[in-house]
Amino acid sequence: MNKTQNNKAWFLVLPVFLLVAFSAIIPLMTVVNYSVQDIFDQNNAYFVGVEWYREVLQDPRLQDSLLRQFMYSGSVLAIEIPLGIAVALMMPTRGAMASLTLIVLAIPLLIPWNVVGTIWQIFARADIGLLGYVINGMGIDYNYANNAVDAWLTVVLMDVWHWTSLIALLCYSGLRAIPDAYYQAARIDRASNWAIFKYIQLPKLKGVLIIGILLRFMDSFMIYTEPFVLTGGGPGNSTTFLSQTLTKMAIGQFDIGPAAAFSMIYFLIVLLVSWLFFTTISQLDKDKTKEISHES
Amino acid sequence: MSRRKNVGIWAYSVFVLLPVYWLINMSFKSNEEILGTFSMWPQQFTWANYQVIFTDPSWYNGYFNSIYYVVLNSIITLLVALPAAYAFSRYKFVGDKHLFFWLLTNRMAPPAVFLLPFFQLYSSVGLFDTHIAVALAHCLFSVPLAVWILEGFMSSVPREIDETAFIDGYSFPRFFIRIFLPLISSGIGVTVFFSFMFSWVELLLARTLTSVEAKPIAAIMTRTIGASGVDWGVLAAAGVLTIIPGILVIYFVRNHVAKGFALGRV
Amino acid sequence: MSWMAWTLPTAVFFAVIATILVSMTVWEIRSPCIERKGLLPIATTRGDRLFIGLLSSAFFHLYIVGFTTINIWVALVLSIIWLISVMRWG
Amino acid sequence: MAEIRLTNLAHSYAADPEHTTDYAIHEMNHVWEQGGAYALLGPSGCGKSTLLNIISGLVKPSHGSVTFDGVEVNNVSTQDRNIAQVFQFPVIYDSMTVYDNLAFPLRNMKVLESEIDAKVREVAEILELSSILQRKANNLSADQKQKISMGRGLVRDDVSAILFDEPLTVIDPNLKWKLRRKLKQIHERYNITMVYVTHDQLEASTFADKIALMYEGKIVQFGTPRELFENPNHTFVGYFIGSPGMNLLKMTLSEQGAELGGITLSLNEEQRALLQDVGNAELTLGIRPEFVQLSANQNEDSLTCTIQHTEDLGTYKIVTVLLGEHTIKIRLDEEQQIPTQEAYLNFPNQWMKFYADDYLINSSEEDSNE
Amino acid sequence: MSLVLENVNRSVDNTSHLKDINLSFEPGSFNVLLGRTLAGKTSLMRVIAGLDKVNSGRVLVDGQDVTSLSVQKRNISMVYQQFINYPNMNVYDNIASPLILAGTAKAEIKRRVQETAEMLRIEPFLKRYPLELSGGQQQRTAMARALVKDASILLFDEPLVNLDYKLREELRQELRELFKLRNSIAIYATTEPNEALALGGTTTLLHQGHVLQTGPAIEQYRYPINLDAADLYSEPPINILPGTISEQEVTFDEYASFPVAGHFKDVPVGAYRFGIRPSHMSLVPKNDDDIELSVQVEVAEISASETFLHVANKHFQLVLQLSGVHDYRTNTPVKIYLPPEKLFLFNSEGGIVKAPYPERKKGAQQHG
Repeated sequence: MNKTQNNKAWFLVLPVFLLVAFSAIIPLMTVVNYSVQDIFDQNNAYFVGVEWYREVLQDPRLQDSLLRQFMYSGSVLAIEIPLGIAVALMMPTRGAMASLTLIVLAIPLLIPWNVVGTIWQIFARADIGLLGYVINGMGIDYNYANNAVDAWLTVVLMDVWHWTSLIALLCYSGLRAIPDAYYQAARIDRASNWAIFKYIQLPKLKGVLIIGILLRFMDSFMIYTEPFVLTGGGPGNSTTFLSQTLTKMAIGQFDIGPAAAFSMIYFLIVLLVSWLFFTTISQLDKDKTKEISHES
Repeated sequence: MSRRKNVGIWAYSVFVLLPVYWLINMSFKSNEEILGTFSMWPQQFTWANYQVIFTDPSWYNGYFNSIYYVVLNSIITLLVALPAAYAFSRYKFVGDKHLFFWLLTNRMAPPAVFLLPFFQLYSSVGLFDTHIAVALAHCLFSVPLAVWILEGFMSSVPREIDETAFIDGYSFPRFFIRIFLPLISSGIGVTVFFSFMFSWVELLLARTLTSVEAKPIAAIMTRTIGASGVDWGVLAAAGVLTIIPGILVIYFVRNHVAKGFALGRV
Repeated sequence: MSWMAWTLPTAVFFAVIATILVSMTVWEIRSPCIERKGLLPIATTRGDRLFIGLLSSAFFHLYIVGFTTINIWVALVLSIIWLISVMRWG
Repeated sequence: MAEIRLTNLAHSYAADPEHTTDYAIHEMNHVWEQGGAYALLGPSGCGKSTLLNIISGLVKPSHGSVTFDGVEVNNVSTQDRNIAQVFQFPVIYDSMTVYDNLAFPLRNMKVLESEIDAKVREVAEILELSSILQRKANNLSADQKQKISMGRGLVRDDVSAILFDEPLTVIDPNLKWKLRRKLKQIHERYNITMVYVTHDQLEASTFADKIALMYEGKIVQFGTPRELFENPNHTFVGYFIGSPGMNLLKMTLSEQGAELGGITLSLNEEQRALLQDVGNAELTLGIRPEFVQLSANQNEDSLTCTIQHTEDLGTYKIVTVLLGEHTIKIRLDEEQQIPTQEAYLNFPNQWMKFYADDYLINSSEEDSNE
Repeated sequence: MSLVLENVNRSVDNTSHLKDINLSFEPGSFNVLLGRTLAGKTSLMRVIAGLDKVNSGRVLVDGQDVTSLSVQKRNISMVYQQFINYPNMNVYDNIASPLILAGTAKAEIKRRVQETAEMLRIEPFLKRYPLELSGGQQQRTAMARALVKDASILLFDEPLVNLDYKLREELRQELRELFKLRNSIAIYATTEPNEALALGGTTTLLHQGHVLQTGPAIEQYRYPINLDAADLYSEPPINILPGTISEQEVTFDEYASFPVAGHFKDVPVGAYRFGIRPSHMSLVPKNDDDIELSVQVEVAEISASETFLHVANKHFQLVLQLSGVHDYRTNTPVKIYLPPEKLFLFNSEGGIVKAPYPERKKGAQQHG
């Protein structure tokens, strides 16, 4: 679509700009201010330059939780993306069953995050939880409260339970948008199901998958509530992720300066990843409009 | 092939529903039963846990608080996102792409980064512990997504419809309400779904910005950990009650969801 | 505003950023920019190049501060040179 | 390579069709011979795409059978029918190169890579795609994409028929004739049965040796372009073929001849005999605008009319005249002069067609088999 | 009500869409804009409607400068190529909407909607929604909405292009009658010369953003101002053969020559381009002077009563438009005949030198 140049459109955007600026820019500036000072209370703050940044970057605790964070985001993505695609492919396409499946799949998305934590806290406990009880019943020693590996697995399983639906629903709507002619042509060309998936469905899912990966990466990167409720970050620090470390630092220990510096680094990483995804998406959009303009 | 598909989707549905079932199961048991015997369904069925919640104002007010700020957030989100999305979908203007990107980065920003300044910001303008504070804070995350979703839907409406309306003599507001909004009703449904979803499930900000008056249900649930240990039954009942509004919302927008989850960008 | 804990360096920093944004806007209104492809692998506008320049400078600073003992002013000067070259040839 | 035979074929999209209006395809028998180039022509909604999809197996007919070379294929899947189909909007696998797109059906059939290469290059040569074989298929223009869709059908040696479903809809007008020519050349070269669905008579008559004209779920006429033009056996054929369509005048029979609302047209013996035993059927006289003779001078059997309007289209003229209460269109050559007010019409006997309840009354056996 | 465009220029992102357009439209006139895709027809209409801004120049309605007036205030109607209706309103409300906005009385609205719907033969569908209608009915609804409000300027941007050809034929005829009855300025854009010729009215030829020629279509068909104009009026395109004129002879490369006669007599010697309309060549000589050319058939396209014969030899490619059905297989050798008296003569820049029609009627305006 060719849009018209009109700078008056800014007036339409202004409410959003002001609203978001209020909630985003002022806090961001504050974080920057904190990150260069040593703050004891309102009236006792000393300028320390980039000292906190140096300290934070060299702090092994933070390096560990950053590493843990990447491992966590990586593993949930590695499970949720293929699983979500598979679920989307299996979903019925029409009728009452389609609606029902849709509602069932969406349930985990609409449960408050701490309730998600609670559900799994109960579900996975060895004494009163179905999952824990069954696993222990099978003779496997499982206790997410004591064993780091168990805790880690439980957190990942919880995330898969919680978020695979998002990927599945995204892919489902992406699949629905493929015109029938493609499937018909493939049948005529004698394509196998695998070939249909590889050459028709997957390429058409590229757009929604990028959005899905972006959302999932970001949300898992800032995950806080669910593991906090489930494991409280333990045992040890095995399930302590970035947001938890940060919150502990800022509110628990009131180390505002380092917390702010750390926030800035966190924010820059998020900015970089967002930009990479955004560029990819708009590049895809551009290809698509090119395609359309050819056809018209 | 089709059978294998069905088995797969049934299996996955069971995986999704089982933990929820367990929660429901527990909500109908007494604490003694929960801790005492392991059973797949309540042996001594009881409503007692729900009674606790429905008779204690500090419990049920938590629900009202949550619903109040969630609705407030959805309304504010729609009101500001609709005109902005229209601008992005129809016009080119200085800085449009960068503004759009900047909006999206806010959706991606971790709440933990903003926690402390938020607390101080809303305290300093006297909004601490109000519903509007939570709603506004959640807008930081729901508005960018709403603009994005709506922009996708609006771009699929041909610009010629706008022009025809202007040629017919519609003023902009009248056109927008009478003609344009009905055309993107799916998009609005999906936007409401997403802003509801985010605001309803978020806890970190909601808890930080409230203390008594506007405390969300999710935060009140932490009370079940008392001196005598965790009150599992009430916790489960409270959890079950938080799931219901979500199911209602998804039921109402289910027909738009297939289209909408692609965020108008397939 | 006292809770925002302003310091002179951060005030200067934000003032510089704000000035750059305002002047970029004025520039854009005066002579709209056309997307072009330079040394960077994708077609960019002026605003894109500014963003790329600033973000990469930020990461460069983090590297210098966290993992070397080089003076931060050196990093700043290098970043400004980098920023200008990205704007010019990117 | 196959002869496609439709026997007592009917189709309804409704589960339990009750009325005839529930049927998208009314019961029909039809044969597409091996190696023929056919068009299925008709206005939108006449059932032509449904019929095409029944042949390719994408739609299962509610009644009757489809046979390929005498073998019933009703229950054979699309994959196993050895059919190629080109859709209205080009379907290409856009993550692949042009080469891989063309090779795709062969690779699915596990053909040797060396054979694939030879075949792909041969087809690419014919379709003039050789220079872009290594390009990604998604950034091509619509006509190139459509050529790829066709090419995927052509690479297969086993294909029994190629079906085209309005393949030129998205093609730029000035490229259309180039692709039409390509199609025709391909048909002449490969001797494959081809069925081409379209609503455009130009496309149909250019491509096909024989046209099946569909109207409301029925094939109303099957014949060469010339037969459809000169001897339409249904008023709809007369109306639909030709631009402008046939002049259709309601008439009744009287002692003097044909009564055309106040004007009497004398008929010869043969015509009278023909019209004798039609009973109560509604009669229509049809004559093509190209065959009406217009002159400034009265002559034997001529009818007086008033000139209403003249359109000079450069290469030809269309004159609208009023004959009694009927409006008649006449098509004249560029050079022909047009009388100013009063004018005289002649309907040559051989071009007058009579229809009883919209169906042609055949003058003799040989005419109908022309 | 008159409409005048003065030196209108419009460009987007440095590509020019309209170049120095000067046009005036008479009150109550019917006008056709003829040009290829992207020739600037739509841009011109959008400027007249006020949907797009001009970079320079003025738009005057009744002498009043309306260049910066908003769309709502211009009293125009427009019909697009796509079927544009309000999907959430039924057909009645769609047609009534401009009247409701203008504050017309209820009874009057009812009467006018009925009347317009009858005129366009959509009154059985008034209660239906646009998306439940066929393409033709949808476009009729859009036209009804445009016609109901008695706008002073009616803009039709290729309204029939997305319809089946038979429907197109019928609607075109109806439109011609509809326009006759109105005193508004009607402007109709099309890519098809036949449509321009059939509709009549004043035709403006647009090519690459500028006006080539204005006048009655049939005049432009006979006296095109240059090659582009001649080409726009041929469907299939006009055939071009390069050649030279000497003292005695006209020569096409080495393959054909004929004595200088007829309308070539007073032409200075030199190299020219000769144009011949596809309909003017034949398979049998009509005249002794006709030039005989040996060619091979590339393809024969048959359209009911006509055949388009594409032929070629090693020097050229030509298209013939023949009446009747002529079915030839590819590569059949044939002889074709080209009457010299029907040749257009263009100079090397493409400007017209001689047209094959005896006298030039007055009134056809010229543009550079």
